[in-house]
Amino acid sequence: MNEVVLSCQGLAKRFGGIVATNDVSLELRRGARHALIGPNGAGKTTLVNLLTGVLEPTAGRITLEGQDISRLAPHQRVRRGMVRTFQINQLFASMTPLQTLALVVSQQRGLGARWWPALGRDRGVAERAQQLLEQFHLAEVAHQQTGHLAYGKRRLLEIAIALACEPRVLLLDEPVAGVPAGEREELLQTVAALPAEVSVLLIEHDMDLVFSFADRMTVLVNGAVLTEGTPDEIAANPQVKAVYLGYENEAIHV
Amino acid sequence: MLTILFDGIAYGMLLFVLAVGLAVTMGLMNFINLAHGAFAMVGGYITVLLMQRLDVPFLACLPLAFIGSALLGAVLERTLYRPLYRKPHLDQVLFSIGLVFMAVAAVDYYVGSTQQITQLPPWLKGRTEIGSLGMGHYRLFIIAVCAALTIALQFVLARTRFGSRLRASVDDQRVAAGMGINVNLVFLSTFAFGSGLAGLGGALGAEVLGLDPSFPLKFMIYFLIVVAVGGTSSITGPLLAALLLGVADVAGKYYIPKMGAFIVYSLMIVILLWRPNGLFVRQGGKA
Amino acid sequence: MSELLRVENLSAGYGEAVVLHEVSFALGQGETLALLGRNGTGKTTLINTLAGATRQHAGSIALAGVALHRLPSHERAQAGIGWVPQERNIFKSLTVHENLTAVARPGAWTPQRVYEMFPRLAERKANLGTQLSGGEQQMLAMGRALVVNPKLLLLDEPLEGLAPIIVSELLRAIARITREEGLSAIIVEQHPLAILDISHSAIVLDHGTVVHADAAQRLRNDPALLDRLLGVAR
Amino acid sequence: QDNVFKIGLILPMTGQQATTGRQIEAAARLWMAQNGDTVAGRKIQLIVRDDTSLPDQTRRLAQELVVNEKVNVLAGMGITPSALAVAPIATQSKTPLVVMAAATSSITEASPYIVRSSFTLPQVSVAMADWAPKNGIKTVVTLVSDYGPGLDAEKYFSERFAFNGGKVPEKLRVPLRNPDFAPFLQKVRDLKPDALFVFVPSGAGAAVMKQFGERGMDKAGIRLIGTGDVTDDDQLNDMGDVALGVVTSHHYSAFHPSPANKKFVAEFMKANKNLRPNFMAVGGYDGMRVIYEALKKSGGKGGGDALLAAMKGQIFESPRGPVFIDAQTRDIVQNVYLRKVEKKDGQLWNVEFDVIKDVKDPGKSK
Amino acid sequence: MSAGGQGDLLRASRIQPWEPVVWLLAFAAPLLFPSHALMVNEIAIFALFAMSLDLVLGYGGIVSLGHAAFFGLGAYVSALFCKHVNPDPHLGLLVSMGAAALLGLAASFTVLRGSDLTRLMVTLGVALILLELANKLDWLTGGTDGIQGLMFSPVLGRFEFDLAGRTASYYSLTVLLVLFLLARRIVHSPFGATLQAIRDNRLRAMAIGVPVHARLVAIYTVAAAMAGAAGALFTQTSGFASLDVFEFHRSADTLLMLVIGGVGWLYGGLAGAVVFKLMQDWISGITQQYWGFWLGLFLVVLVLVGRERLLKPWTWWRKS
Ligand SMILES: Nc1ncnc2c1ncn2[C@@H]1O[C@H](COP(=O)(O)OP(=O)(O)OP(=O)(O)O)[C@@H](O)[C@H]1O
Ligand SMILES: Nc1ncnc2c1ncn2[C@@H]1O[C@H](COP(=O)(O)OP(=O)(O)OP(=O)(O)O)[C@@H](O)[C@H]1O
Ligand SMILES: [Mg+2]
Ligand SMILES: [Mg+2]
Repeated sequence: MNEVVLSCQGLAKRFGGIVATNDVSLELRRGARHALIGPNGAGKTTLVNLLTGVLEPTAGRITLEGQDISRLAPHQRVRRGMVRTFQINQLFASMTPLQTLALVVSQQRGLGARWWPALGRDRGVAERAQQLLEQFHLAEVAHQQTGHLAYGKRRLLEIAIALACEPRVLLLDEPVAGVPAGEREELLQTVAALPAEVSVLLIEHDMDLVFSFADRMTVLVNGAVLTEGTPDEIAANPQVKAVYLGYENEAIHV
Repeated sequence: MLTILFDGIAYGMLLFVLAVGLAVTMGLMNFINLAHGAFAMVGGYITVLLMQRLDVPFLACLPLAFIGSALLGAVLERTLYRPLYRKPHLDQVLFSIGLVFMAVAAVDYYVGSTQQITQLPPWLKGRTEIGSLGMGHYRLFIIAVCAALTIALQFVLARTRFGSRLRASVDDQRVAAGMGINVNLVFLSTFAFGSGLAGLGGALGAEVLGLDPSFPLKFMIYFLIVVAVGGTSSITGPLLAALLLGVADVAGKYYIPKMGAFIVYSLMIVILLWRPNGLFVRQGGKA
Repeated sequence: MSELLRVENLSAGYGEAVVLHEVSFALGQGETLALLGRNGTGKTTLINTLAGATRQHAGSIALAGVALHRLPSHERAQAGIGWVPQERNIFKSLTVHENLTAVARPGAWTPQRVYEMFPRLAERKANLGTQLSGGEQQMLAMGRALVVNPKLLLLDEPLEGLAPIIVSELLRAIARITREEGLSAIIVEQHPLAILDISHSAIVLDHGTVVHADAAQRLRNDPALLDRLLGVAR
Repeated sequence: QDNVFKIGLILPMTGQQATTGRQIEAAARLWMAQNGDTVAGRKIQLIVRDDTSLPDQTRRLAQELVVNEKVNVLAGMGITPSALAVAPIATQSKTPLVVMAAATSSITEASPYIVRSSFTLPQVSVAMADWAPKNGIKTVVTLVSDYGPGLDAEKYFSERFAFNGGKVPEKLRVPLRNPDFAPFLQKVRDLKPDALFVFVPSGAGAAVMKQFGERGMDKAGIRLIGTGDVTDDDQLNDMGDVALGVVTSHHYSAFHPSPANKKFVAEFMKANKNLRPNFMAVGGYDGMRVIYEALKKSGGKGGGDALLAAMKGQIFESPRGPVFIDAQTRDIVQNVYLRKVEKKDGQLWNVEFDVIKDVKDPGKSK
Repeated sequence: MSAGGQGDLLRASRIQPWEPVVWLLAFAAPLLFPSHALMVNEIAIFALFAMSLDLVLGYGGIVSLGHAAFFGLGAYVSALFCKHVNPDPHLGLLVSMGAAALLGLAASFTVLRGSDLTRLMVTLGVALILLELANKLDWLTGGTDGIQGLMFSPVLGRFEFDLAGRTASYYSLTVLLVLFLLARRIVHSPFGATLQAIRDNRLRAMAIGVPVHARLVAIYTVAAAMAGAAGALFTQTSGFASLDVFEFHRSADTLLMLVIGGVGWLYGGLAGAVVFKLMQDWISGITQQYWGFWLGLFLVVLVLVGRERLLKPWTWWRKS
């Protein structure tokens, strides 16, 4: 159960003179609940973009389930089971949530290139889409255009799409930003409750959530890995405190 | 050889002045104004009619052409264009093409459909030969005027905040206003200035390109090529694109007259496949 | 402490819909006001209305004696409003530096001083707005509001997406700015405890009306009340 | 209703060829004003349609005119492809088609129902090719617009010129929508021929002449010759002094010194706000005469074949001089004049100084 | 519950009651207005052309000002096929579609990258280069005179192309209907949904595993084939092909028609073709010289007032 599913070696990305990712090597094990934290601009989002193929690395190799995927196009990586969410919502504004999910499910089931039967003719697809809508509290807005939904609902749809792809590796980039405090925990519980063989990488600045979710953490600073360890180790690491967590309980008063 | 280069540069410069307003409205304001050529035509007709009917000297016509087109641009911006900034691009295309149709028919109605012919003042008619380089005085004049304009424009956009305020307004009107930028004024003046430049280009170009009511349609493609190839993020892009286009067109016709239009279009396609966002893109991140 | 802002019977919304109903409050110079409330209760709408980005139906806003509600949005900024919108709205085709210079007005806050406050931005001076990380955009939005050299800062969830260490630094900076430079601020935040610490007073919105107005410290020290007003008081 | 005789006149009224349409329509209306709208007891009705120079539009309009309006004669045709597209309809419906403008040689061969009242480019180019070598021009570069009539002009001029012992070192073709003649003219200047032979559609001629002058080509000893399209009467006055002395060959000049022409020009200008008629107008004017005469001759019956028969072989005095509709080719036979632009009473005119009589279309004489 | 989801999903693809009515009217038109059969034919051809542009623009999200390339190729291929190989119109139609599809496939690789403006210009350039080619290869294409006087054999071996245009109009309407039904199936299939996804958000489409480039290539090719069919109909019902089939204004007019009718619902191209052609015919019948002005005014008003509101005059005085 504990073999490495996703790993990268010596991954680097430069934008002109800026080194956004600097020689990052990372391993994600099967079933992991792994958190990636680090200061703003440390390169977390960039790393996810590299792993999923949205950006092309300046150097380095990416391996998914034993195969080198460094050269694959983004959609090919998705077909191999690696799925992500976006820090800033990326949705299909002119579709309804129902259509969106039906599309994702049929694409996931390899029906996306079919020209003939109408979308939704396949019973299984429609059922699965409906099921996802209910699971993510989207049933009552299923027929509204996505572009007109409230922010929170859109955030939920963003995550529902990722899960509809039935990932074996899931990369979440600040999934609960903008979600009301009360709903955040529930949302992460849905993620945590994914089948045990699904591996999850979570980026998040809300430390309460991160520490309750993760069983392993990597800290990224200035594009490079600062340290890696269990949540307790990280919480106790003075370097991490200095560059990221800050010293708590230091009163700031007027 | 040198003469061909000279003619090409003059032609390119002219295209630049004609198209730069479009580069600004399209590139910066993100508004597809296919009626741009109509403003150029207005400038051309102002000049021709003033010269023919009122005997106004050519040099005095040029600023009048600029002012006339700019005023027209300002009035139309205020009344018709403003609500369209927020509409989809295709609606803008439909709207501005509609304006072109109207302009074409209106000019035809009031002035007639024949080619307008102007008589330049004698000092612009001559020609100077220096070795193998022959320079028509009028083309020399065009180059001088256009170069001066380019420098002035570059100065306004690079040395003042106007350029970035304009871009900010385009990116997000609501927030730009919230940060203290008078969005309406910025748009109005940009649009009027772009139209004015087009009018000036039309006035300068009537002699070389000819002037009849189909002008806005005939040259629309050339303007679009300049903007597409030059990219829309700076003045230098369209300038170089226009010069490239002008020289390639003239040289192509001189050296391989049989190839006709192939050269310009092939060149454009190759450049755009190679640099899909034009020769010059705003990149940032190089510091 | 002299009064800077007075809002009376303010009603506003989007199109025909009225979201805010008869909101009134006042704020002194150099003071910080915490604006609290559940999701969708109208906090952003109130902020945007002060900035002139919504449709105002009734009421008045006076900033240092100027009748703000009569002015169009861009003149309000000139009259002393600095705005950090909830969605940041960085100008995407401008570089970081241009984002600052395009809106800068003469005063104590210069782009240079913003870079000193957020060294990260100085390193990214030439990046376009879209080439920033989420947190960097948040910093830039803050800096952009400051270089307008306002009398009143409107901060709509300024801490979202920022690393914990930056959050505490920023809070400290806000406290310092208000104290030392006499700037006033209105801060919206989902997590009330952090900002109540640096605020003088607080108002709580519900369904577009003010349901509670109090000194910040009193609210800070009364978890039960907070819980009742905000639902989840962490 | 049956008494009405309908003429379907399809012309480009908008777009780049618009002046062609305007001239012809004005001339046709002038003819009707002068000669009444009743012929052999039938009321003449003129139905004008705009085809914007698109052959598919010309064809549909022709089809509709034939089927719905039941026109007795089709007429007009601004450009060659339009005429060719309509030809099968003329044949199929047995409706005479009077071509009033399009000037490619081959048009009359496309249908036995086509009669032409304008001219052909070979006709006028050959005349120039005969005149030039006799007047000290040994080498000529040709510059033509790259479309049917231009190619005709190029072909017939250069073949005849070579036959007459001249040399054509280069044949240049300018795209029809060419904005700038500079590079072509520069090429000519560098080749230094004795003369430049130009054919461009009416309208573009002014630009050629101006740039010809501006480039100092006359001073370099190059003469400008061409077909009359270049010094189109319609625009000649606006062209200014650059046009002075240009020698062209054509079948019509508004300055043609005949009483018939003086009357035509005067009345045309009176009816059209002082617009000077050009060779397009005369094509339309004579085309109407051909139709009127045919209707008279066929006794007002107006069947297609009868009309056609009555059109063939007509001989009459046109404003351009004596003309003859060749019964065999259905093409016009006419005098071609050599003219020079001169200033008379402060106005520029194409003044005729030589004539080649009864020129048949050389495209068919082989 | 899940049945509900399925029903809702299928609702969009279900045939609406008004649709058969529209088509019945279209097919009745040549009988009801026999004198306008030619107009019906022309409208059907341009409706097909505009519909194929809708597949590219409305569904593929690719702006094109060079769609005439495929229309023109179809026109010339069917002309050449008739002249040199076989006068049968049906075969000619298929061959033209095949040729246009091949060109579409080749050209599709030029429209995958770049901004809207870039694509606009690249497509335009391709069409203009074809225009030049057709002009220069005059031994094959007849140069500026075009290919004239083609005689096609009767449709279905029985119906001659008549002067009144009845056969032509039914032939074109039938081809339009068949290809329309095909297009309708395509856009409502999962394939069509992925296209919509790509148009809405390319990045996200990739992130759910959609091969973006392959999809765009596919739709561009299909649309090219349909434009080729329109070009073939054009030649076959008029008996000639000339250079102007490649001209810029063909592409531009088609774009106008499509935008007038509304992009992205297939009927947009159809409605636009009807409105545009009828207006042009009507106004130019009244004023031959200045109809452009009124057409332009119509476009301006259409945009300023808005498509929906123009159809509902009672909303004009209300605030938007
Ligand atoms: N396209 C780009 N061009 C130049 N620099 C970029 C680009 N994209 C990102 N960067 C820079 O790379 C660095 C890493 O950005 P990234 O978005 O990965 O940060 P992050 O760790 O996700 O931060 P945050 O927590 O604020 O979201 C940032 O400093 C950013 O400015
Ligand atoms: N652009 C808009 N058009 C119409 N209604 C809107 C708009 N923006 C917000 N609303 C509505 O106004 C109400 C108040 O929204 P507002 O954004 O002010 O809430 P908020 O308190 O800032 O919530 P949050 O904590 O989610 O930011 C909500 O019911 C929302 O649906
Ligand atoms: Mg990030
Ligand atoms: Mg809010």
